[in-house]
Amino acid sequence: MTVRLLDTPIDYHAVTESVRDHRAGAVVLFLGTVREFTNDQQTTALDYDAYPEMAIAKMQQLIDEARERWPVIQAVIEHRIGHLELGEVCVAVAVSSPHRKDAFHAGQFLIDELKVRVPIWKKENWIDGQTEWVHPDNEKSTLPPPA
Amino acid sequence: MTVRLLDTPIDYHAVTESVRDHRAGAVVLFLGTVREFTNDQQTTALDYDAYPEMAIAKMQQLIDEARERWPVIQAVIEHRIGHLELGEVCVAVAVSSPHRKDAFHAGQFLIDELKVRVPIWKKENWIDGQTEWVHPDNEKSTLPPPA
Amino acid sequence: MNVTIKLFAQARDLAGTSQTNLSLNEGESVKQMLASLIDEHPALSQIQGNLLVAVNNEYVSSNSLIPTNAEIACFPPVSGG
Amino acid sequence: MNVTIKLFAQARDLAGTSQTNLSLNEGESVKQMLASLIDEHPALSQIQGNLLVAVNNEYVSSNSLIPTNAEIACFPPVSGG
Repeated sequence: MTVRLLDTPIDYHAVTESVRDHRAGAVVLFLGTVREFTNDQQTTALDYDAYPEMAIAKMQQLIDEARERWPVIQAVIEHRIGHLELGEVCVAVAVSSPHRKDAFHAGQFLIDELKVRVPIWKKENWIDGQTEWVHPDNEKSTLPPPA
Repeated sequence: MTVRLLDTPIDYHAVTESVRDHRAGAVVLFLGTVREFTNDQQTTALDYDAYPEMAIAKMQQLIDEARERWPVIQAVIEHRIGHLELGEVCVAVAVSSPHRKDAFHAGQFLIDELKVRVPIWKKENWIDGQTEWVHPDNEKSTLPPPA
Repeated sequence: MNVTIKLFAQARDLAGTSQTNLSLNEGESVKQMLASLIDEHPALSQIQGNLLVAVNNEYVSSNSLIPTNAEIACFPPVSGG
Repeated sequence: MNVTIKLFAQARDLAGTSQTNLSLNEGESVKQMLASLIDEHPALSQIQGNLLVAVNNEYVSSNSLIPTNAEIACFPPVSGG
């Protein structure tokens, strides 16, 4: 399975092993982890919500697009949903390619586009007990403008 | 220890764990692995030679330079020496940073510059039984011209 | 026609439900569907300018028409990763 | 002065040794040291245009002078990773 949503911890070692290949000279793994500070605000945990069917379809589309643009040998994306504590892995993206530049480009493309296209949402749990849905910065998006 | 030369397999899971940090939102891991085909030539194994004292010093310098250029939280480089079979990990570079772009840039800088500055050499073991020291392509180098 | 609209994240919280039913005329656009949705759940007007709509797992623009028997979802800009 | 030069990879294979001793005059340059090295180990002329020199773990250019009591190494372009 090359794309998954999980409500249990991501085994990024298994993710990385699954993209290793004798044809590959390079593997790039990206992990998104729950960060304590965003500017001055202190996070204690995150909650992720997803539209599962569409999120899976979109993650698979991203991998298909990466394969059209770079000589990707294997690619895997796993994203957590539910409640995550500080330091936990929220997303793992692993790519293998014959050469390193392509592995870096494909890996960065997958996580950049995941953040603008895949229907998953993050709610901050601030240290003062408040919660707040994250409003993404104006990331470069390939989507149609808002409806 | 943030930089190491090893004559035993690299534990890239331990390398990755060692850069995880509550201040980090992003971890990038790069693995170089022994690739079977280079153009039409088939590899069965690689042998790595190093000038250990200088290699360690240069890898540490690279991490220091990465820290000057990007907000690196933790960075680790491990490189194998000796005989490696197909598919084995020859180098692991792991970087953590608050944000993903910096982690990607720092990770790519470390492996790009390792390949031009760190005194380690690779000998191909081709399938026909011949061995050959690898002559690097003209990678962008920050070194003084050859003596 | 009757359509069911799935709601996620802040859209679900504001509407107080994870899906809602609307009665639309055939040939209505996404923009018209959103107007009906906000009539039904006025709290959504708070994020009105930011709502995204997906039909059968694909993003659609506001002038697209709502097809029959489609899976429709409405949600704020995504923030995964 | 007597200097010991460490050799690595193809330089070591061509010279047939992992280190070699040379007798140099004080104030000789890297270029002059390399000429003496190749006189001593003619097989190194095969990669003469590509040899790198490091003094105390830093790369040096051909016009640098060889300091006393330095650790000197000579090797082909690196190819790790």
